[in-house]
Amino acid sequence: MAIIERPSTELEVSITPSVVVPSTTLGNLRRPVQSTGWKSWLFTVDHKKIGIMYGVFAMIFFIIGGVEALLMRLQLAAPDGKALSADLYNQMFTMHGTTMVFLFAMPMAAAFANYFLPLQIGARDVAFPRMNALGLWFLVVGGLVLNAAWFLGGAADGGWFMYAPNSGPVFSPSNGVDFWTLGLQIAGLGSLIGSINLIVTVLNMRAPGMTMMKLPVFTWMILVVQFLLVFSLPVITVALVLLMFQRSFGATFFDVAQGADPLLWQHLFWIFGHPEVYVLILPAFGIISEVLPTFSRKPLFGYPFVVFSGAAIGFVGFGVWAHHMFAAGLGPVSVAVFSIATMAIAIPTGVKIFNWTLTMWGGKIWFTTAMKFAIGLVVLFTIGGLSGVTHSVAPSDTQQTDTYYIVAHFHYVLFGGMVFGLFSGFYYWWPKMFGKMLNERLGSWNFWLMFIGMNMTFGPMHILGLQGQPRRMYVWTEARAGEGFFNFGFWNLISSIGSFVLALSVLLFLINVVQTARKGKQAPLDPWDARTLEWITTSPPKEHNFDRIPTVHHLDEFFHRKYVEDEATHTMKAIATGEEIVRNEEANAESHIHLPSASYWPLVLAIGVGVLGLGVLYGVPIMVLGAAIVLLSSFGWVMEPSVAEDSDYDPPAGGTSKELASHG
Amino acid sequence: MATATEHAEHTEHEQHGLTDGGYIKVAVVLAVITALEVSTYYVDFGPFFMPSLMIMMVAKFIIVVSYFMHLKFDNKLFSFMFYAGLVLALGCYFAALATFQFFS
Amino acid sequence: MSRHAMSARNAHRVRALAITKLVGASIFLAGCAKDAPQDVFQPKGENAADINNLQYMVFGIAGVVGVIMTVLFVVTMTKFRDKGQPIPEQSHGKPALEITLTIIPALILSVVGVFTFRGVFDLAETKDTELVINVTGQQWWWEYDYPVQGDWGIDKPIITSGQLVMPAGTKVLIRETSRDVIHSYWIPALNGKRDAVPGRIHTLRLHADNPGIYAGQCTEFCGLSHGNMRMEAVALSKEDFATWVTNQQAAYKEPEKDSLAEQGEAVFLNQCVRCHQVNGLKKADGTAAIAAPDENVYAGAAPNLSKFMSRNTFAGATWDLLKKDCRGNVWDAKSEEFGAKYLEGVSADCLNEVDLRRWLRNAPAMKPMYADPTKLEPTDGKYRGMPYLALSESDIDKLVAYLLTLK
Amino acid sequence: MADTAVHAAHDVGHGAHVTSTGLSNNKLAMWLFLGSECLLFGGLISTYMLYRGRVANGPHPNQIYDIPFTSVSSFVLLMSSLTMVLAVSAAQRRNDQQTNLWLTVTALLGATFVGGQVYEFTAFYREGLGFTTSLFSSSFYTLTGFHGVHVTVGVIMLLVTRSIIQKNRVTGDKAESVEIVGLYWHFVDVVWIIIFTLVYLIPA
Ligand code: HEA
Ligand code: HEA
Ligand code: HEC
Ligand code: CUA
Ligand SMILES: [Cu+2]
Repeated sequence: MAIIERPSTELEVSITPSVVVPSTTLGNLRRPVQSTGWKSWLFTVDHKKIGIMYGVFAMIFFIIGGVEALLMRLQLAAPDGKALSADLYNQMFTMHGTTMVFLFAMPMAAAFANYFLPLQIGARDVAFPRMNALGLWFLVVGGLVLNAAWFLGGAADGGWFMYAPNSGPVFSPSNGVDFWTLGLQIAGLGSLIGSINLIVTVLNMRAPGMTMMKLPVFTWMILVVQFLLVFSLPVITVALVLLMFQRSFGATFFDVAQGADPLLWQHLFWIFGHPEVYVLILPAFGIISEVLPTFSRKPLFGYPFVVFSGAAIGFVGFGVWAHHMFAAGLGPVSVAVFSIATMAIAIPTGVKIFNWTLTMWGGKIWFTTAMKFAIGLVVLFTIGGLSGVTHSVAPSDTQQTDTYYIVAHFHYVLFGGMVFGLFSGFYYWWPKMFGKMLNERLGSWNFWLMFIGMNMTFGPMHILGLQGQPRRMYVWTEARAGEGFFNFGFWNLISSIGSFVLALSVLLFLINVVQTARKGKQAPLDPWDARTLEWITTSPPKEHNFDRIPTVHHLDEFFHRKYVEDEATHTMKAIATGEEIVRNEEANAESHIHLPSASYWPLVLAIGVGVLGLGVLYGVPIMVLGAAIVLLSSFGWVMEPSVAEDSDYDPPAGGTSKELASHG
Repeated sequence: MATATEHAEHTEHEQHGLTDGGYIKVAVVLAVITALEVSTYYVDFGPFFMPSLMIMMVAKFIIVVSYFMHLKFDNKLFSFMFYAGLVLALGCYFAALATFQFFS
Repeated sequence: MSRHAMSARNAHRVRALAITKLVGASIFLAGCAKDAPQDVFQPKGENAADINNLQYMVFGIAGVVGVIMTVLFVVTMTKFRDKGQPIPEQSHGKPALEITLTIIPALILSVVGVFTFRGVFDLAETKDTELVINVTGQQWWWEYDYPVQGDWGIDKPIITSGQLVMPAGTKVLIRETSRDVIHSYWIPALNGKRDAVPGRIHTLRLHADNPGIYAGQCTEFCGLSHGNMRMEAVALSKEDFATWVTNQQAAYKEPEKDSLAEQGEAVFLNQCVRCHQVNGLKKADGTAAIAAPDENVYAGAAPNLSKFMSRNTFAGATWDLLKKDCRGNVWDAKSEEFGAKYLEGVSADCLNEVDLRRWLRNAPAMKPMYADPTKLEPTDGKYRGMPYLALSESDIDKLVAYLLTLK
Repeated sequence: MADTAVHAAHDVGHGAHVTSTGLSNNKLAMWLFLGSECLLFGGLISTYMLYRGRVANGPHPNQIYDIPFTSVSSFVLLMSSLTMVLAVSAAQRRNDQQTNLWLTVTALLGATFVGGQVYEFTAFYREGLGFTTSLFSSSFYTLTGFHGVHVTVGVIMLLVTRSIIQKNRVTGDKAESVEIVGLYWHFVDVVWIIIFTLVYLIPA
């Protein structure tokens, strides 16, 4: 509950002198204070630690989702594949899609958002630190519930959009779909909390001088994404609730015998689902909007246009969902309207592509690994976007929908777009987050293998789809494969080989990470000659982010502290190094810094919600137990003292040895 | 510690809204509209039935949101957040229902 | 205008043409896979051709834009790589250029939009329909039901499965629905796909220019055996179609006395008829044997087998009823000869006995279905699909002989 | 959006306490949440609207609604908005006693409404309208049930707020805490205004 998270002004508190500030919750629990060891992670409210945990979680699920994909590619490498049974295959693509979208892509974006958004706006933390932790733990619990199904009778098997009535109890008799609805509801709750938190953070916690039109583009894109989430998550929540009520309590929502209309589910899903794809891509757009200028040594071309087009994509994104239903029988009027609306969305997206290209145009391009990935995004996303435009022509989409041509489209935008953007972010921000440089040589291998593997895997799917191979088929047959250059056999094989090239590239990245952690070299403070606020501090940043909250005068503040324009020649002249600037900030550190204290309750509350959810499946006693934990921890949350006791610190805070006093 | 501008903002905020008497008047208006709404159940309004009900519903909605929830007096950012949600909800769900031939 | 300017113009045009040709050629190549029966670039009828025109337009535009963008990327990257030049001016953009670059795609897309708009409404037109066929999807096969239409000699409803037989050169209207989950009907050569949604009836126009067999596949994920749910549209000349109709309505031919087939009929009556209808088949007591699949099958239907051997694939058009060489005879037949070959149906020599026997021996092992008796709780004990019937090999011999008489 | 940013008012040392927009974090968060709730209830209401006439079994909506009864409970909820706003106004005058009085009255009115709903549900159930009876019944109970849960949560929030004011344990701005609970409360009322018209007054 947001009521008592943080005093908005100290003014009010001091007016009521008789405030009793409690120091314990529930009689004897104080706020945890550990700053090392596993407890310092589990109970943390530090946005940077939370960001890293999001990242680790997402990476694990990227590998899980990836291995699921590899199994599918094994099955499809040849006709009448025998690697997986029909049942397993169906679970595989359902969980692959679900995992990649909800447990890899969104959390990885959340990792970057949590870590860098406060740094980019010059804040000490987010607006609601405990909520932030709660969002993470909801996601973790949701992810575990989703995947628990593998061990409890089989995972969900209805495809990641889980169309009714195939997802109903009759046609999906295992518990997989139940775990799926529960897991997604819990994870969704986490996202909702997280997004409200981040919006308030961006609006309210900016450093002095940081106007909205000076926000780094990454922050802007994250802001747009959070609005998309706030307004689209409730819609899928409705869908999931209806499905859960049907499966667990016998409600009739998708029971055709009662007169239900299965298209209701499709609308609810895609009203969420289309904004969701922009939720997935915009963070990557944000990342490369930082990377491209940095390595082109030029500001982003047309900053206001990029910002505005991002917002426009977000807004228009709510009006096109039915393009996923062109073949569903909506009637010509709806189809025509949504078809045109879908085309409209290519316009603001085009603006972004043009602006990135024009950012590089006239620049001084430095091909680091991060830059290569960023350029990779621009190239591959354009291909994926253009195939998207071919879908938007509704009659032509009726030939394409539910074939591999669609699978090609969305992997080009998701893998070629989003994943490349995220990898660009890894290489760009790794030195910031961990103080060590990822190896550029391995990075280059990583990039090229991924670029080639990606085109090998998903490029042939265009051909396969247009030759008529439908998606979600556990086998394909020689009989419909055709002959000659474009036959299914050859291209399916290429695609499968490509997927292993991709796996190799991911493996190289993991090796790079391990090597860097073991013996990577210390990164300079400003390795890339970067432009934005997160670099005006040490790497990794201290717990309180900035020794002195920077005052902002420019878009690309950091750059403009390092360089001034030579009036005569219009070239840039260095006046300070990044190192000097950071040292200067350290020298002028503020003396009095407040940071939020850690808390037990986010974790406990999330576990309680998980137990409550499982109660839906395993009976009322478990539900009661879960509800009890939830109630108790909400109570603990509300009653929690706003500060940890100074004496709990070791050595005690407040003295000279500990510079940080903690404050709610 | 807050600066002077901050302070001014805050006290100004306190004075927004209506007096208690004003709130009671608003409540009376709401009560009257509700009575009218209920009367449609007993009296036949003919073709005016639907439009009048809709108008009364929207009027009540706006009155509560503007006065009781202070949206009329508060910062526009709050209005943006709430009405953005409302407008998206109306747009999406109207469109979705329209594809079911709900309105024809 | 000077000659010089003109030739420069022409050169420009030539280059543009060349690019268009290049793109066109690559699309054409993609469209030219030999014998890929579900290729979306090989329309064989009016509706598909209409769609194909739109496809050419939008793929062409996307291709040209793609080429332009690629060139732009490559030039940018080579031209402006770090060659030691000074850090460039920190310019923030040129609004005029921005606006131009917004308007150009908008213009291109409005053109596409206009054609799309027209295309959508053209394809939804149903007034000029000449023949109506009801199509019902279920896990995991299609049922076709020809309502009585005197003009076509259809005096009593015809019910078949797997292969949709229709007259060529005719505007056929498909009325689709489903008995269980959502399926999608798709014959790429004849039209785009349309979902078959339970509780709703959707229409789809099919039109084939020439006689022939056109492959398709269910394209909405519909559960376990979605991958084994195919279909074919068979277009016959109008005369051949009339022959086909007559045959479908022909009376039941009792198997010869004391033949293996007659014993097969008995097995069939015993085992199969509770699900499968064979029109005109009588029980031992002389009453009509009416299938009551509702009691066994969740969707409430099993394929009507009355003229089973007049089709040449089975079980959701997934397996051939014809041996390989006989199959080629029909599938590769020239348009003019196709009808006659198709109407021959399946003869004993041509029967693909291996797969048919496999099917009778254990259908769920061949095509995954929830016929597993331990998984029937949510369906109140009803099967989905055809169950394992534990038939003896001699019963199977008899059944095969019997099925061969259903023609 | 940019113009709402207040940049001058920054106390560097306490950056976290003075917000860039000058607006309270909590209030912003609550408004965002309410914006989100619009789409939640919108979805439930649309589901109901689509399905209200689809009655394969059991009673039809027009046979079962008790308009006079629901009118009274709607009126009760409407009036609780008045008492809520009076509580906020008292809190802004820093009058704890009156604040607590109005909070209590609001919670009581809310509880009355929930009680009415429980009664209504049992009455419907006795007339043969179970949760699983028909599309109408499932969507009716889901929609009104969700709303009822929201009211119940509201009542709990009111009572908790009341008790922490009484014990003087509010960590932040007291008036603001009351105001934020109030926002939630009014929203729940506003949703009922729509439900009352669309669900009850318009015949299916
Ligand atoms: C990151 C995610 C992402 C993104 C960004 C997009 C972007 C787009 N998508 Fe995609 N889409 C998906 C993810 C995404 N999509 C997924 C996951 C599915 C499948 C879901 C499922 O079924 O499982 C899907 C499916 C999907 C469909 C449904 C297909 C079907 O099932 O039948 C459609 C139909 O219109 C569509 C269209 C578009 C369009 C028009 C864009 C546009 O935004 C693209 C705009 C970009 C460009 C056009 C390129 C750059 C622009 C220029 C260079 C300017 C000049 C261009 C022109 C003049 C044309 N997408
Ligand atoms: C972010 C989203 C995302 C990402 C990144 C991917 C990545 C990949 N996808 Fe995914 N895909 C989807 C989202 C995504 N996909 C969605 C939404 C669907 C639709 C689902 C549905 O229809 O319901 C889909 C469907 C889908 C299909 C279609 C299935 C079907 O319709 O039948 C296929 C088929 O080839 C496929 C393949 C792949 C491959 C090969 C990768 C590769 O890029 C994966 C690369 C990653 C790795 C390979 C991991 C690294 C692994 C290691 C380092 C392993 C080392 C360790 C060991 C071996 C132990 N995907
Ligand atoms: C419980 C119901 C049931 C019984 C009993 C049953 N079948 Fe089936 N049969 C089906 C169903 C359902 C299908 C469709 C399966 C599919 O294609 O997915 C089918 C398909 C077939 C087909 C393919 C039909 C086509 O047009 O594609 C044949 C042939 C067949 N069954 C023969 C038999 C014979 C012979 C028997 C008796 C020995 C029998 N079946 C018993 C339900 C049944
Ligand atoms: Cu039927 Cu897929
Ligand atoms: Cu979409």
